[in-house]
Amino acid sequence: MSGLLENFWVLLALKVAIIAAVVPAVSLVFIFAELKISAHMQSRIGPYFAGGRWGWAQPLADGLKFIQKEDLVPDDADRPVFKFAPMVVLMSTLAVFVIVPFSPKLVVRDLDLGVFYALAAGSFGTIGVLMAGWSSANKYSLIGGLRAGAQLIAYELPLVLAVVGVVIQAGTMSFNGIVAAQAAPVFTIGEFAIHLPYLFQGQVIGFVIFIIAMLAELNRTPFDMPIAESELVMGYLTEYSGLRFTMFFLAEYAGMFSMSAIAATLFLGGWYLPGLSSGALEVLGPVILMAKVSLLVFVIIWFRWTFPRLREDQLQSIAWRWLIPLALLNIVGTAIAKVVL
Amino acid sequence: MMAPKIPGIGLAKGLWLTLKTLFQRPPTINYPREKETPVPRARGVIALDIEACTVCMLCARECPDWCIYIEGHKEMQPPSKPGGRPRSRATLDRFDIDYALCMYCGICVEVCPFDALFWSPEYEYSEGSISSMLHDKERLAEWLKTVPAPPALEAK
Amino acid sequence: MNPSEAAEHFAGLVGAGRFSSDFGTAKVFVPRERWVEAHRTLKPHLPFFSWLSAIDWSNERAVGEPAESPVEERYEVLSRLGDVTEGNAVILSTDVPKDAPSLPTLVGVYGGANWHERESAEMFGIVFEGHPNTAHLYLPDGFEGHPLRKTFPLLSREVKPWPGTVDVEGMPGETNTEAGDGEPEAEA
Amino acid sequence: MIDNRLAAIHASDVSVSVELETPEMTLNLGPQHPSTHGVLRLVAKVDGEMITSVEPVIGYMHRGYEKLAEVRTYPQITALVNRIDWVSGFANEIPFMVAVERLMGIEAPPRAQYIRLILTEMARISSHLVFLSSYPLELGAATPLMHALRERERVLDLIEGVTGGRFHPNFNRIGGVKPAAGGGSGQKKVLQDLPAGFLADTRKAMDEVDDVCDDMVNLVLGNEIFVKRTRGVGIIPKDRGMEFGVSGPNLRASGVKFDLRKSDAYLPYANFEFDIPTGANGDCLDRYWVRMEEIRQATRIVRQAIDGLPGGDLQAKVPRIIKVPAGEVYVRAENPKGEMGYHVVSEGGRGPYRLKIRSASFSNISVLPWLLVGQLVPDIIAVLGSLDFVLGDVDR
Repeated sequence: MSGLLENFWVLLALKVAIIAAVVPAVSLVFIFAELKISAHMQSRIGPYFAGGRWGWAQPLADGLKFIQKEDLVPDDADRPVFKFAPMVVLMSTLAVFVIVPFSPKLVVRDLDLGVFYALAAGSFGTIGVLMAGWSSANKYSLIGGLRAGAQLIAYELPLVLAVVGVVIQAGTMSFNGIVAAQAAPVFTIGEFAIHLPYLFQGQVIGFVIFIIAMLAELNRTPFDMPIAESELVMGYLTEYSGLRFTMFFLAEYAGMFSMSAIAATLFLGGWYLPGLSSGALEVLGPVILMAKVSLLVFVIIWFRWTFPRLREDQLQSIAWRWLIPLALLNIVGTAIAKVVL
Repeated sequence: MMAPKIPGIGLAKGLWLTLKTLFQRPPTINYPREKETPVPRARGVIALDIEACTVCMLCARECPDWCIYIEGHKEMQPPSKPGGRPRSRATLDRFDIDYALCMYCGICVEVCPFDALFWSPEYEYSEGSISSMLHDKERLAEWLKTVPAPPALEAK
Repeated sequence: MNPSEAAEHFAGLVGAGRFSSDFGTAKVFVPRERWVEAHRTLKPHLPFFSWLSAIDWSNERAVGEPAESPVEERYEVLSRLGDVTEGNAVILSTDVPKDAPSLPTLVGVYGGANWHERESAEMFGIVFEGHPNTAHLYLPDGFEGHPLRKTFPLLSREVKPWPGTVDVEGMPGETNTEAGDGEPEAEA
Repeated sequence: MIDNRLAAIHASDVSVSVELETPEMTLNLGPQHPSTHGVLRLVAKVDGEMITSVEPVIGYMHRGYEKLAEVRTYPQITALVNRIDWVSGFANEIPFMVAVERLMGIEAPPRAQYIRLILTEMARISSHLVFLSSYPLELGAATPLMHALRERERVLDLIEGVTGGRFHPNFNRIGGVKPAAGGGSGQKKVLQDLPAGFLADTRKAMDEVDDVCDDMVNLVLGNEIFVKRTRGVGIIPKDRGMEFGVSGPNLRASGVKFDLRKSDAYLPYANFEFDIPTGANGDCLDRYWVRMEEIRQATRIVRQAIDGLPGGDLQAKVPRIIKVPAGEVYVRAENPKGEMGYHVVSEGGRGPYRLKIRSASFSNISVLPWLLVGQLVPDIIAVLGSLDFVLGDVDR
């Protein structure tokens, strides 16, 4: 038995299976959280009846409803592309979880170039969105898809540049390495070692830029122009129904999960919490990470239900005029600090 | 005009407001499990007092939508005093209101000279088909017991 | 200015002889030839274009009550102009004959006349010469007739009998006398 | 002219490339579209996301009220007119009532006029609250909708308590307000004066409406993203607006200090103190701000009217069968959407010979083909929403 577990392929398959089961389940929880939080922010109650108390089964009921629905494909659609697009989007978000460390050992594959991999895999989803927008044979979808493409170009750069500061500070691109670097004491006062995540080690600008760029990457308000219910009638999602729509929907929340996990790992210390032994971290690591992720997800939901939407050209101007110069300054500043200190 | 002084302060104020609301009790009512009592004057459904109606047709004539259908006949009634003349009295055969046509203006209630029509605030009588929105005189008479007392008036 | 002063003042400006201010509504009658010119004259004084519409004066009527005394058969086109300082306003009125219902367009003077003229054109069948867009505004393409003409019947009132006719069956030997006189039949 | 505006916008906006040649695409918005408030259709020609021409198609909700009025009596028309702009049903009844009263030479008693005025201002509040809440929704913020509608519900409840209808009060009668109606308990006729507690509840509701205006400042008007989306977008110059008959808050946002409540004495507004808020630029932001200020002015008027509410009759002496002397009258009123007026032509019968309904939204959106050229697709929604129209008011 233990011999089997040590086999690389068996272990990998097991880990992938866990990811494939846990991520959609967590996404459902986030969907429910969004339903409830948005409702209470608007003086409503939100889901109430499904599943008995608090309507906890509402996301499941929605999912079941979507699965029962007819899978409509428009007549003029580019059928293979149309059908394949939701899978591309869902796969790209799931692929990010390969490198997210839930605890020192609980990680599918700790790549040396983890940061690069995560950002590359995450932005791959935009190709799926472009495919969906193009293949739907719908002008609204097309505009939505193209807006998503434009957004990718605008926001991928600040996203990557924001991370560079952390990478410089940690001296590694491995996710577990970055967490370990944050676990190292910053300084000691007498017997007490002070541990700080990178957010409090001078990466505030990097963190803010990362969060803004992340919202744009996830197409969440205030940057949800590719979807824009009130003008593009859900943009690239307009023609999707049934299971394929569910995949997009799940991918949106899985994307929130994955991007928040990256942000939590890079800036908030990941699975690490000061004062716990390495054994305890092994067990509590996933809980600690999930708590940090939940906090970020709450912020994303909070923004969505407070802010209006920007315009595409305004988003571009924010990205190019503000975020990229700021991110570059952040890199220079971090590099100087690294050399001097 | 309302230009915020510090960049981002406007965003923060909005976030604070939504966060505050998150922890307030929503003012919603859990319909259909709980129900609000409609105001006494609410124009929900028209109730008919069959006994008071004299088939004068005023309501049907004044109705802007022509949605009231009335038929009646005359009947001899025994004299009210012994030895008096027998009286003829108009009796209602049909009094239908087509609620699929009605626009709830209340003109019929107002013009009725014999106080046979009343507004009731009941509102739960939607139907699956348009044809069943036609209420006959028995159904209209049933609404009579839901007619509330008029509200007290504001002192002048 | 009160309405009668306004009517007189603006009639003087456009050189119109006929004006009225009954019921507080200033109205100036302009000959058809001077319709556009009158508006151009008034535009500096009354820059606000409120509405334009028409009245079908007709003796042959498919809707409403029959005429008590015959009216002069014509279309009367009305346009309402106002200012936005003191609230002065005036209705300009011109008569268009029924056999040649046409009038030059006001779009060149008041851009807002565009939709109002389209509405009047389809509802009354008045041709506004030089109008840039003659497509129907409200009615579906291919709709026949001009609904606001008095000769155009209202279908919903044609197909359904009035439910208000008195339908109380008389007693044997008694004639039903009170057919539809509007008076309530009280208990004896 | 269009080319000039396009060129100006190309030059001013760095993010739009001019050199790239793209074929025009026709983008059809509506008649079923979340942002058209019903069934408005816009056929837009777009170059990328830039609009080169737009043609509004209306008439999907045309109910032919002007024709229907010709076969109805004056009391029956009351029920029709409050369905024109259903967001402020009560306000629609007023100019029609005043028009008929002027023709008949009667005037409503003071108490009835005050009740009319209070309910009109409450209709204005509820209408503007719908705008304050639904406009951010069109720009992607869903939360203000629920916050403002929560308070609107209080106002509607109060209107319902008096009139019996939330949206279609049908409470005005020629010569006053509804004096009596059959109302149960064997009583012959029940007086329809203000119900007990109305004045106190209204005072409280007005405070809450003012509070929600402050919330809207925090949530919407002070929000940098909202300001960025609306400032300088959809500017209606004064002259252009007047020429197209744009009226009400839309015209005041362009800097025209004109309010029919001040100039036309159709209700006793002269007895109250209130300001006319005017904008400076005539853009979407000004239109939002002007409406918010109008709510505050309306609560001010309502408070004063409650304090000064006179006693007396609810209705003047009117004949039982209403026949209106021959004549023509046009009465306009400052409705929440703008100038609403009725041109009543009577031949002396029980119903009008012709009723011309001047609705505000019709003229307000007639400026769209001019206004939208050169804007971006997201701005169609921003501009459209800021004009605050109701399709029932456009199509009648």
